Amino acid sequence: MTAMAAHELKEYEGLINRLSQVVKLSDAFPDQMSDEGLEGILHFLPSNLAGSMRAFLAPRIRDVSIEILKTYGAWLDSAFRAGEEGKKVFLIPFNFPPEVIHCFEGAWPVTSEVLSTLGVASLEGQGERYWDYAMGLGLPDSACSANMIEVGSALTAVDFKPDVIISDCLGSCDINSKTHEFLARYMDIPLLFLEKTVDNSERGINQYYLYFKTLVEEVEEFLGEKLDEERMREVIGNANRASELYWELWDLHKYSPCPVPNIFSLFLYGIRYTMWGTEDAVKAIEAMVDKCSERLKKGEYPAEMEVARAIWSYTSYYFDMAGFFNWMEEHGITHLGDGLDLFFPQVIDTTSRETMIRGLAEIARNMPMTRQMGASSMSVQWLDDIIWATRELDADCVIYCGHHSCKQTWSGASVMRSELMKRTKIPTLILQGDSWIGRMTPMSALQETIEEFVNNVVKQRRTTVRAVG
Amino acid sequence: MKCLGLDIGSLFSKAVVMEDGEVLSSAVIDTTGNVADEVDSLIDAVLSAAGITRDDLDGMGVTGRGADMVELGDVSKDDVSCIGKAVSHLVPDVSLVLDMGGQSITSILLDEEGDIMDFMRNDKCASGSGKFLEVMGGALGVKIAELDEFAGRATKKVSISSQCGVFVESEVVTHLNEGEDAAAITAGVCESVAKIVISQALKFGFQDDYTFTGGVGKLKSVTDRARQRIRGAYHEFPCDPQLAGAIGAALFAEER
Amino acid sequence: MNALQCLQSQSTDIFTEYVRDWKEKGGKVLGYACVATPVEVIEAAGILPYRIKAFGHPDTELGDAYLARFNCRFCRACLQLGLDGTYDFLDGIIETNGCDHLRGMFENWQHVKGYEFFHYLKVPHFVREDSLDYFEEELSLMRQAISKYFGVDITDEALLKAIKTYDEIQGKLKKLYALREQARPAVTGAEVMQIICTGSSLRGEDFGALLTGILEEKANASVPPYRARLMLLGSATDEIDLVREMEAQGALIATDALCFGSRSFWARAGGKGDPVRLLAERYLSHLFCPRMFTEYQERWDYILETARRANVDGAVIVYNKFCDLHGVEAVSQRMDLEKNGIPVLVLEKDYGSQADTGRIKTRVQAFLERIGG
Amino acid sequence: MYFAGIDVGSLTAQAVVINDKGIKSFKSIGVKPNPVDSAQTVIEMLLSEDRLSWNDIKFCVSTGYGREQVQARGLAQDNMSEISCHGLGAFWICPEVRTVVDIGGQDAKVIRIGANGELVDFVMNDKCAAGTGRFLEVQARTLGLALDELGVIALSSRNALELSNRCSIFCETEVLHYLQRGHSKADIAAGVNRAMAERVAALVRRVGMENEVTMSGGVAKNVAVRAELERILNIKLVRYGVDSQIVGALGAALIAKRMGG
Repeated sequence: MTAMAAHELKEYEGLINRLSQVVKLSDAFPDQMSDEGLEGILHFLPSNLAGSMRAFLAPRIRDVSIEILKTYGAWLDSAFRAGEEGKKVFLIPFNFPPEVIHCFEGAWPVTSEVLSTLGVASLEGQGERYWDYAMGLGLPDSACSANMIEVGSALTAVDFKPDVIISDCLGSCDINSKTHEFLARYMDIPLLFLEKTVDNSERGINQYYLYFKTLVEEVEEFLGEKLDEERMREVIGNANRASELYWELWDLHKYSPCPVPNIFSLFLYGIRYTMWGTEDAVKAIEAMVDKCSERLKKGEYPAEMEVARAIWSYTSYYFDMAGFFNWMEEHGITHLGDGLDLFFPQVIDTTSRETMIRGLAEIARNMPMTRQMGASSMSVQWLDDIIWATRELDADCVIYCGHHSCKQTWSGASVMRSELMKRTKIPTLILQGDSWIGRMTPMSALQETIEEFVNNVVKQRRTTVRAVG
Repeated sequence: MKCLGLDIGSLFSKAVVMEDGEVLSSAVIDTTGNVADEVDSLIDAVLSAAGITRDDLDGMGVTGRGADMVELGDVSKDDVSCIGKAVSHLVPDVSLVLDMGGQSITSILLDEEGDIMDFMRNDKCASGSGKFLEVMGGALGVKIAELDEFAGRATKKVSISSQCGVFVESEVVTHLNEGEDAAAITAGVCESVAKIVISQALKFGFQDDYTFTGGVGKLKSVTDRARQRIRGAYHEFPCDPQLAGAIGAALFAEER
Repeated sequence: MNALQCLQSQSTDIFTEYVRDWKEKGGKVLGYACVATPVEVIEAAGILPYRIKAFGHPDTELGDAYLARFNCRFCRACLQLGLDGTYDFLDGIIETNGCDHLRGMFENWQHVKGYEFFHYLKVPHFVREDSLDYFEEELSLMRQAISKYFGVDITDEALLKAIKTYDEIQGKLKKLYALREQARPAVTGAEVMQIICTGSSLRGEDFGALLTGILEEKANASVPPYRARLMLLGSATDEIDLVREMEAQGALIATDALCFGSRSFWARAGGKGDPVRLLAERYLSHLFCPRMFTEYQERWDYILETARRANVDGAVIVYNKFCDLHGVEAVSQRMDLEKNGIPVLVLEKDYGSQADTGRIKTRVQAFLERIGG
Repeated sequence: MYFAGIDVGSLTAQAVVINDKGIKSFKSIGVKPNPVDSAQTVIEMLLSEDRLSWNDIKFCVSTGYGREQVQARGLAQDNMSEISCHGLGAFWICPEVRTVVDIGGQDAKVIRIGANGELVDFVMNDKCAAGTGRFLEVQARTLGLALDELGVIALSSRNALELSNRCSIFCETEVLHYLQRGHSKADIAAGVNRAMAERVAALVRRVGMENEVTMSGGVAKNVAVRAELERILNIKLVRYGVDSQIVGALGAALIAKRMGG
């Protein structure tokens, strides 16, 4: 590591430490808050945080958002208390099902990308400081910013240290796997891994199941704790309930105008990647479903009319929540969810330990990115899932965020785009922005292109399609 | 009916006066610091060229990146729709428009009715943009206007292989230092722009009747090289391709 | 024309004289891109195993239409040659999940060209009993697929013969590296890269024969005076010109840890028993590639051993822009090499681009000045 | 007995003549299309000003972009990379220096030197949005300012504008865009200088920094870039007693002395 990293960087607080302070804020919020009361609080917050809070706490979703924020708060808080409660903290990527960790008495999950995202949303200077330091270590600027923010924080700042890493991107994402190999070495903590056989044949699936079982055994060994069938049943029971709610929410997306607020896409997978399998998660998603049903009844929609129904084929942008989710909504552009919502939750058979492990393996195999980028053919599987979603939700356009470092999706984007047009006549907008670093392409520029696309291509299409019936 | 179309781009501002779909007059100036005043004189210029006054105008349409900087016109449209409009009006057979502007290369897909089906813009990387050519011209001591004629003098091929504008410039400087012929380097730069246009055209997965618009679309040293490699029937844009946006804006004004 | 000249004469053609003759004699050619592909299986089928290369090809406009500018330019250049017809002589392709860029390259290549024979060899990212078993099955499937499509019976005898052929090649290449790494080197880095690149377009039996000739010719040769002995390591590069340029500046690339270099053969020997299992173990266990996510220590030991053996004054880590695997690996390698007193120059460069040459020259010259060459 | 160093960059060319007592004289000119002409012109202008002839120069070393051609044409007996030369030059001027930030026309370098002025490590910009002298030159022209004004005027700015575009070519259009929207030249210039400093700071982080730190090359004259860099890295840049532009040529002359003396 450079002289720089050693003497300068350690003075800074790391991502997790700073975040745990921020999320505690949500406890300070009264459940019913007047706009004045809110502005009063925001006034005292640093600008980046205030901006995100404005997005989260827009009156139409405020009560749900507070519920969600409190859930995140509980999640991070438990990570901090894990030590004194004799629990081990697992650092997992977003595409590893946290309920597997929740099934263990002595373990708690902390999720890389969720931390980066919360950091970008709520910390002053967003994640850029950490990104800069990662670059300072000589890491490539073409690497995923979500991962680089994580590395920059972990290696150059004073921060909370997990006990073990699970790497779950072998086969579906090089940079994520490489980042965690790198992290494990420099944080000097064990690395457990789960390979996605890039093989959808029965043989490939069985092999994946074998790998998954081995991982579970390794976790049991690391914790000195055997999976307890009763505890599993309880956790998976919560997960199953959450899965049912997921599909209720999914169906609510089908109405036009869409009663599901744009930002719920983020809320949903934020919960999915952290608390899935806990009662808190069930409560949080229930609150989302209730809110949407209520909006459906009242026929509430933030804009005069719904002008576009967009599926975001991969990630969204997280460096300006208000400028992204809320802005689109207020312009009648519905965000029907993005690639990270496509995790196809299934109800797991809780008959026996065996059925539950098999069920968890199936869940893991269908997590976002794992399922698409880890398939026999990345572009084909990705395309199939997106086509399916566009039909299910009656989308009239697809938008690809073009997250700079995402080499797998970038190499499938042109096939996706042309095949989607050929088979469904649905147009794709390919943007070029970084999901976590605003500096790459500012939100204003992205908004400009989105409007151009909606006005020229989508509106046009909607009228003709409606005309045809 | 007489309408004026205004296109305030990142490098140039263009204006046309049209009567019933025919271009009466046109004018082009550099876009620099003081847009409001420039546009005024631009409008005067194009009106006097058409031999009419502002009172004779039945409408005015405005487009381009700088459109929001002038409180002018009855219609304001983004440049994609204006370019699409102009092409479907002047070259109705065309289904693929390759617009090469100051800031970006945009490919626009038109359906049988000439409505925009789809478009793709490459505006993240400077390579291939008018701005890029201007900067390279600076390094080579050639103005954009003279680029064509200068590249034509090339007797040998110098290939430019960097894909980042910043490095292309240092590549150009290196070639110059090694005593390469500036004309040959210029030709190489045009070739590199042509290649970007080719990939942009191929991105739509099919090639059909197409045309070039935008300032760079004027440069034969770029378009000829691109045409050799793009299958499908080429249709020449019947007037100065740089005016496409302004023409579209005028047509929109006419519609109202 | 002697053996080396004969290699050099065609070392940067894709469709070489040799391949042309082979095709005219009715021979089949199978393309592959990654050193994780056991060429022995292809050789045993009587087919020419051809490693896909681009030799620094500068054009990518066809590749760019499918892959993005954020994808590795080596992959875009190979795709270019695939789409512009240069690779039409291939009778089929073996895809591997070497890295995300490579997967993208193959998928787009197949999407446009639609080869009749396009087999996906899936390579695990770690070495363990269960992943070895899986890879062994993968090799059997590849063996079946080839024999089925090309209607040839790949017997164990044929496989063992092919393995023997490549063992001999390995032995000769190690002799060549000895000539290269010795105190008074007999071959330059550019020559070795040329030999290995061209060898990857030949039938094993013919490559072996050529190597014998080269070793005789080079036995008592010596290289021109140089300023410093360097080791070259990093991502897939077949840019012989890059190495030539460096050596023209007085750097002798005395050894390498490249996959168009020593990594393609070094540790692949020994073991016995069922040929397929043998190949599975040889290939998966010694890839020395950063795409193996748990083997850093093994890779590092290999690099240090190579550096010490060749007694180098410094190391150059070269990788293509947008290469995630080597981009991250380079940070660890740099720190560890310098910890061991070996100065490092990291060259993150645009593949096949002449644009960087001026800047690369400056950096290499400064590096030579730094290490007192 | 005299020794000379010639540094031909992409924007300017310098020559320095030294003797045992130190720097005798130096000269800087804008480059000619061909590096050999630039070298010839600058050195011969300098010689005639000093009433010296080629015979008085015992040894001459060339550096910079055109270093090889210059030597090939016999104007220099040897050539050295600008990286080593900047290190040596900076060290000679101020022996406490361990880190040299050199921003040339076409590239930016950060050079670490040891206790004897030897080259320890270095890094050169290899990213798309490179912070180079050329970048500032282009933006200054867009703002209608001279290079040195660009720094001075920025000091009066209270809110530097954020140049969001990472591509230095497109930055010019962004600058134009701000101008058209009536932002003050001071605020825009401040934004340009900050963007520049951020990019250089990233380079410094990559190679690691050791005090003292100096800046050479034309951009070192830009007070605002210096100030921004000091703020971002939280350091104090050491100032040279001499024109920061000649450091490379000076280094070359010192090597000439070592080789020929």
